[in-house]
Amino acid sequence: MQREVMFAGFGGQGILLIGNILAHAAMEQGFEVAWVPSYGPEMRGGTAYCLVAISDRPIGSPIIRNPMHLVAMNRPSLEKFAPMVKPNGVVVINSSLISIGAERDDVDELRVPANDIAKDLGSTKVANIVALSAFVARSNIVDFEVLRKCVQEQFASREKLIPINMAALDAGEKAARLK
Amino acid sequence: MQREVMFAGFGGQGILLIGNILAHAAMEQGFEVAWVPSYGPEMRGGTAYCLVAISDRPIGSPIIRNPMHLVAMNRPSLEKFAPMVKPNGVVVINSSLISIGAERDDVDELRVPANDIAKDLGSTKVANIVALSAFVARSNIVDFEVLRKCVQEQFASREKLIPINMAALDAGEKAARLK
Amino acid sequence: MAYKHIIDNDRCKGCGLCVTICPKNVLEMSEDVNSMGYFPAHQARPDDCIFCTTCCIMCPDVAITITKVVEETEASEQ
Amino acid sequence: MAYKHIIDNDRCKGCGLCVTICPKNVLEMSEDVNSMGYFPAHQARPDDCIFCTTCCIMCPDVAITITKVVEETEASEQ
Amino acid sequence: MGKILMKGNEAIGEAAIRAGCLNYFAYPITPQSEVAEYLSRRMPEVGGVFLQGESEVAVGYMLFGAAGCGARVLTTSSSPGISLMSEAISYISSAELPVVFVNIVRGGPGLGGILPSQADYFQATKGGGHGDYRLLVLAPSGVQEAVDMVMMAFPLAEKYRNPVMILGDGLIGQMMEPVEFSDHLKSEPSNKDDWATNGMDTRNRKERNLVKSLFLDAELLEEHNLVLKAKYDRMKQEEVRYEPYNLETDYRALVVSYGTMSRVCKTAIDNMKAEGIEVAMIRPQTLFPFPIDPIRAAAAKDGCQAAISIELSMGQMVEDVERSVQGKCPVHWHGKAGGEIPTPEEVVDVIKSLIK
Amino acid sequence: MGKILMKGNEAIGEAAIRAGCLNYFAYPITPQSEVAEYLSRRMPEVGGVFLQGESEVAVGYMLFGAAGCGARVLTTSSSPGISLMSEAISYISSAELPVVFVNIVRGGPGLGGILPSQADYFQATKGGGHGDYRLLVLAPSGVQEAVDMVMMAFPLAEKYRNPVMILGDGLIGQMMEPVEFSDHLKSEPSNKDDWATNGMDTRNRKERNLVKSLFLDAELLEEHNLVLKAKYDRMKQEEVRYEPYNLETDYRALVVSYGTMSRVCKTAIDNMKAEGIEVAMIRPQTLFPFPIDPIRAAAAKDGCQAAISIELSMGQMVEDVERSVQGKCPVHWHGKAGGEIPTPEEVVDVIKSLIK
Amino acid sequence: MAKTYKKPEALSEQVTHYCPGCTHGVIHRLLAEVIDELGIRGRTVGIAPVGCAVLAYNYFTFDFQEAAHGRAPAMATGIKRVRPDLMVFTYQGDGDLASIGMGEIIHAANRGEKFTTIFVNNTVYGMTGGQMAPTTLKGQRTTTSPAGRDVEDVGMPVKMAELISALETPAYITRQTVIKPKYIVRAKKAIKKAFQYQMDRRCFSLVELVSTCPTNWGLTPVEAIKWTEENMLPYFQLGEFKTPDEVEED
Amino acid sequence: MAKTYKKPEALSEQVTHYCPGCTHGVIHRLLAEVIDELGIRGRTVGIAPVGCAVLAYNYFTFDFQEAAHGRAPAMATGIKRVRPDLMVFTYQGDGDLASIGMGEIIHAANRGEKFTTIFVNNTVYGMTGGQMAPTTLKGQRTTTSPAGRDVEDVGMPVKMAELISALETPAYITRQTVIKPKYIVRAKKAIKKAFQYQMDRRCFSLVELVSTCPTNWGLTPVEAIKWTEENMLPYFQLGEFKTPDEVEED
Ligand SMILES: Cc1ncc(C[n+]2csc(CCOP(=O)(O)OP(=O)(O)O)c2C)c(N)n1
Ligand SMILES: Cc1ncc(C[n+]2csc(CCOP(=O)(O)OP(=O)(O)O)c2C)c(N)n1
Ligand code: SF4
Ligand code: SF4
Ligand code: SF4
Ligand code: SF4
Ligand code: SF4
Ligand code: SF4
Ligand SMILES: [Mg+2]
Ligand SMILES: [Mg+2]
Repeated sequence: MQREVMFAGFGGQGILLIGNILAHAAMEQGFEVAWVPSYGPEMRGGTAYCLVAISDRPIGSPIIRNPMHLVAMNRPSLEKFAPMVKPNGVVVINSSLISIGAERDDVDELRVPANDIAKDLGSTKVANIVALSAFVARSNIVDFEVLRKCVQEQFASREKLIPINMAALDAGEKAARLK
Repeated sequence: MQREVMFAGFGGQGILLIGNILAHAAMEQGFEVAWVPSYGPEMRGGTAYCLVAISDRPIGSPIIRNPMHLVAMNRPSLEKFAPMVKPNGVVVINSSLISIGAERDDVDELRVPANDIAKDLGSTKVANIVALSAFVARSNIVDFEVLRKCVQEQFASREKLIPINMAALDAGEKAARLK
Repeated sequence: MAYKHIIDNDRCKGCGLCVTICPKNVLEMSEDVNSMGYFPAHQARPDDCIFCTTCCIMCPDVAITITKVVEETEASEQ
Repeated sequence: MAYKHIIDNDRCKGCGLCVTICPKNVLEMSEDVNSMGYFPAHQARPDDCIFCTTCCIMCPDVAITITKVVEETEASEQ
Repeated sequence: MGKILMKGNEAIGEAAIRAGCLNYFAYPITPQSEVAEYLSRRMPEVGGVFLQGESEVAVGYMLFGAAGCGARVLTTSSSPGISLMSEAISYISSAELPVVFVNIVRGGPGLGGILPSQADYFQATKGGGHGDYRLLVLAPSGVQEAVDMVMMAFPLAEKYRNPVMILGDGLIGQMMEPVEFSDHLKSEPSNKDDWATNGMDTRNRKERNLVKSLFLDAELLEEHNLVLKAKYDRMKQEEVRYEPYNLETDYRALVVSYGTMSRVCKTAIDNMKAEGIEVAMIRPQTLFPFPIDPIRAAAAKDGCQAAISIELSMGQMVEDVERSVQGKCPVHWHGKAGGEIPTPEEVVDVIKSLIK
Repeated sequence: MGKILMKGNEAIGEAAIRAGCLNYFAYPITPQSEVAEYLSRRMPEVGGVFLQGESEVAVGYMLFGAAGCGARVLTTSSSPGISLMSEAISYISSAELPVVFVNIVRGGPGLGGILPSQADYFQATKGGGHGDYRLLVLAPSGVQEAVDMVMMAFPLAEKYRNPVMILGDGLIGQMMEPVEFSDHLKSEPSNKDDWATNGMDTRNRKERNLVKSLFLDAELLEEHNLVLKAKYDRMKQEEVRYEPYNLETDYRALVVSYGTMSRVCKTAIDNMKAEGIEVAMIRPQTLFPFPIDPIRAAAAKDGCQAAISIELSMGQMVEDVERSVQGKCPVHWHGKAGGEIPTPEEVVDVIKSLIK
Repeated sequence: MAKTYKKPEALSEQVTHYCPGCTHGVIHRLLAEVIDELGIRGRTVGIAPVGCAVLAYNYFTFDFQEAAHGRAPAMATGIKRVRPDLMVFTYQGDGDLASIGMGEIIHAANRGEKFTTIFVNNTVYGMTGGQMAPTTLKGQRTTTSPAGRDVEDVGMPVKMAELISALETPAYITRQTVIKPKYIVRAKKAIKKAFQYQMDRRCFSLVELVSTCPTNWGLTPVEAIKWTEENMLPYFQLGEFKTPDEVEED
Repeated sequence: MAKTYKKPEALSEQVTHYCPGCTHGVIHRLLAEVIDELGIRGRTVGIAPVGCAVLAYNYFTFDFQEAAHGRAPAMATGIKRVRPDLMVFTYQGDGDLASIGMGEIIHAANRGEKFTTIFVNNTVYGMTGGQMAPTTLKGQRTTTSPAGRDVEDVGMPVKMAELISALETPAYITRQTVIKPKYIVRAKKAIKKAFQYQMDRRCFSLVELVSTCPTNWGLTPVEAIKWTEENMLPYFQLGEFKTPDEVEED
């Protein structure tokens, strides 16, 4: 089966990075994966998004109008993509920046105050990891331990960033499990 | 039937012009005609030639490896083209500049001291008209009177050149009929 | 006061150039995001404004307008 | 005379530049056409030649060569 | 006005003026430089624009600019020069501008030679540039037809708001043949106010016009491409032109040939007829749209043992002939690509070798 | 070395280095600029040459010069950039130089869009430039295959002394997929001393070499074109590559599709199989030479009711499919050319509408 | 001293796609103001480049054409030759004008084509993600000069205004900047002067504008201004390099 | 004073296709002499242009590539970048270098590519039949300027040496002529100097050579020399415009 996750937000929120980490984790777990960014002058508008497709068979088109899941890090992204998510998908909403909801009753909406949690951890920069972690914990799209390993690897070359990112991972997981 | 005439010589000998006049005359007489020059960097070599095709039917390819007739105004031209002329063709040789012959026994070779005749008329410049005239007189490829008219038209805008060119025409005809 | 200084909240991209350039320190960046996701500039100290148009000249997004508050007399004078 | 001045008849294009440039008026154009159809230059007054190579320097077709007429002694000296 | 003897290149220049095209931008290249030389004299006489651009790349965009503001405009070039224009041709097609290009094809690839060739068939008909676009491609077989096609090209370009290419060769450009010019065409494309950037003040409708080819949005680009496709489909319906030759006989083979090469084929077919062997020919006058249906029908005729694409190239049009024939009979190719034109005798031999 | 997750553009750059290509000239253009960015970092590390040319026109001739003196050399660009190189591509083909071009195709014509497209099929396979030449065209359908094809491209280019083009699209360039790199290739083309202008001193044979494309003489140009043609004919014999999919079943339709589009078709075929409808696909991996015979054979199979060319263009490959099928069954086209990729559902609907 | 300030008529309502603080916006406004002031909106044709300003036509309210990368001067030539009465300007970035379009701008200037070029020099290829441009400064890092521009390897940054001034054909050539209000006022004067020369069919004119690209420089807009002042202005000196008049007039 | 004079080794035996009195022949010989004297024949690659010198490779005895029209500097760049040890020169006419190839020559010069350009300026497109070139003089008649070059319409003749000298990147730029023996001797020195800078990997070098085209000017070779002296030399002034050295050396 093929599952797709759309990550969306402002440029600078680390959107492409969390997509990348998820794709990496899925690959490590033996899945076929593809990571597709938005590119070109659209970036000027200040939005950033990417789509990660994960499958147990070779991936057909990884450009998908209706992704299965969504991680929305800001309001315009939620407004744009929430209507496209497939029924029963997980929609993670960064409630620190988004006051509204997905306005869908057929999806699994998870509100996570990612920026607030991150700020408490010491840097809003890790809000993306909080959100990713919450998403994985909720969707079980990949094994959480594999994700943990991949986050660690991601920051291997900048070692002093590891503790805060691991903390973000834990906090995100907790936020997801709480609900 | 289609007949082709190759005119060849140095640049500056008025080769393209006499081809043009013949084509014009043939057109006036109701034939289909095509005039094809050599072009491009070959000209740098100092040679000039053109081919005139005359026919009572639409002309197929006017680029012909074996023309029916040849008017050779200098030696390299004769050497290059004489072997290609079809049997029974007319080969006019400007004997003022060419000491050799066509080395063919299946063509109608006509030696005309075109430059000498022209010099006698007052200008070697009209050697080309002498040769053209001799060729037409011998081959009867077009009506001589039509040719006369076309030469006249050709120089209509430079009237003072008409007499010498008409004289050249007469001299060329005479040279051809003499033989 | 005969002039009106308006920052169009939905045109402003929050670049902050007007804030730096204002000779009277009138402007500041807002804390609230606008519809494009930017934090726009606003008049923190409107009373200090001398309507010199410096900020308008600098703004890359034509987000600042200064208009004359027209009184009858002035209008007819022109 | 220790030098030899040769105009290669079949390289010469009859441009006449050497004729104009020769300080000693040695050269003239020939009346006879060469294999390329040009009237080449020739030494009309060879005895006046001072082998200054001016004509060689000017000739666009490397048609003029001046060679040393090598005598045994000279050759071994070099 | 009667017939006059005129060089193909000059006749093309004169025909453009008579077609009301008073704007010419070009860069010299053998074997078509005489068009520029002729028009450098003629354009000032008729109050037109003559400009020698600094390169074919630049010329391509001069045409774009001029056509974009509503002017009728022409360029002429030869193979490498057309390659350099291929980006512009793609842009002009996308912006839907009516520009007439004349390619006096020379031998290729690379610098090649300057003798007659038809080796730019692919480039002209399948698009040298990028993306889905099509040129309407006309192929004259002599000077008179070149003149007629130039006169025809401008109205066609304007009808479709699409570039038209005339594909000649060195022979057609350099040769003199008798020509007759028809009357002058009217000068201005009629509907240009709807789209040309000719200055708002000159229009009734006070909306600005935009000439462009960028469509960043997938849906808009798709829509644009569908508009273009509809245009090309319409051309396929309405603009196919060809000359049938000896098609009314019980021919044993079908020749497909165009331009200079087709002249030789006619002679060959005449010669074979004299021998009692009937061979038919379809001579495409439009290379795009290609006369697919006529060729298929002709190839399907009983007794037709072979369809033979005879070209001055190493086998380009033959692919369209294959597509057209759809297996109705075997398809062959014969061609040369050095500058020499096959003789009628050679063509006769080839045809004979393919039929029983 | 195991699999790593890599962006197509970067993987292409890395693959070139592993193929022993240490010379890269290019000009930035979306959606392939990451190749240049990647190699601007990597080339200095491996002692290679990275140069950003001033334009694609210039880059084309930098490649010419570098390849002409025996260097292994790569460029990458996207549609308009390739159009600007088309004169150079014609020259390079004529001069028989082994250059590898990567075209990460974007939407066209004109400036178009930057999303995935296959609308440069004609340009790549029929020649954007002038004259009779052919590129060997490889079409990957994912990042791993892009890497493999880059590795393959250099030996192929050198085997034939002919440019090779890899036709990707924005998706393949921008997407990350897991890739594995095989071993490094050996670095030097072996026979270059016979033809490259690498300086007489460095060669045993003390004759000078000449890299050129001018043949003014008709016979010499003809001869040259026959040499080229023989090479293209040999490619047709030896280099046809394609992937058959579901071809062993009793399929009711044959899809022909390549690259990104073929991935969707596979999903569609799988979905139909699940419904009990068998559909086969031939996925050309070489677009030139095109898998004509396999397609004809497949289309001729009993029960095959339609051949469908499914492309991200307005109908280009379909012409080659028509040529291949030769009337064995009806040929259809389905495509999009805006940047959006048809979904598997859409493909399923199209196929179903064409079969009983 | 106070005066009113509002959007010029030649500028559309649309919010631009430019990044926050990008000086393209300032230059657009200046152009629109000059066009309004000269009253030529109804006979002006702008030419958008390929670069961040590719969508410039969305932000003006008069006729526009969109060029291919680098070819705007050729398009402008085409327009002016067939319609000398139209007012034509090209709007080009440094990648567009100084790299791929070098031949076209030099030849248009040399032929003395009677149009105006607005040249926005921000030292990088903005639109495609910050690659090196011919105007990239010595040592400046870009995505294709990750170790900084090495002038031994790729030469010195090109000074277009000076280069074009070296041509013999009369022209109006100036370099200005838009990083501060005082400069902006001068830049506008220069643009107006250029348009006036065009109206008078005097000469080709080029206004080079030293500009910013905060996004690709990795700086905030305010930092970008500072960087421009400290790094670009010493190399790209402001001034009038050439006027078509014997005696310079204003 | 007398000395021997014979064909240099780097020159082939073949008689050129150039017209009588065409100075291309002189320039070929100078190049061959310099290459002989520097002993670099075995590592030299010449690049022929598209123009009358398209067949130049027939007249030399070392490796050659043939460029497309105007693109020789890009080809030379390609060669020098991958093989800096080779000695590379381009040989280009004024149509080739100053018209279609303007972008390529300026960028190669600006990058400081370490090759040498021999620029043969004869004010016309020789090969294609004498059309106007960017260097055609004011009022000069050509086949595409039948009424004489109108500088109001197409601008002033381009002075390439001066233009390229306006770039910031160090280079050796000179203009010489070959119409008389004394100039020919100087031209050879300049060519040698240019090659030496290349050998030392110092800089790009350009030697512009004021030349003749008797055929397309409609003059005899001797008249052509006179015309050149009287018309070209006053406009295209001879001299060294730029050297890479702080203090000029010889
Ligand atoms: C022929 C061609 N080559 C390359 C590109 C890609 N491209 C688009 S914009 C651009 C650079 C723009 O830089 P600049 O002109 O400096 O403008 P800026 O974005 O900095 O304003 C490039 C290389 C293209 N569209 N077409
Ligand atoms: C792309 C392209 N455009 C045009 C030509 C035609 N062409 C060949 S030579 C030439 C001009 C040569 O003039 P120049 O460079 O001055 O050299 P010259 O013959 O005067 O020595 C031209 C335009 C060509 N071969 N390729
Ligand atoms: S008008 Fe002048 S004082 Fe008022 S906010 Fe703007 S810059 Fe400041
Ligand atoms: S300058 Fe304009 S866009 Fe920038 S912050 Fe001020 S008002 Fe907003
Ligand atoms: S060597 Fe000197 S003197 Fe002798 S012919 Fe030549 S130029 Fe005259
Ligand atoms: S200069 Fe040379 S080519 Fe000219 S006439 Fe003298 S020898 Fe002959
Ligand atoms: S990328 Fe640079 S030039 Fe482009 S809009 Fe953003 S800041 Fe401006
Ligand atoms: S045409 Fe001119 S440049 Fe060419 S060879 Fe003849 S004289 Fe020399
Ligand atoms: Mg820029
Ligand atoms: Mg020249």
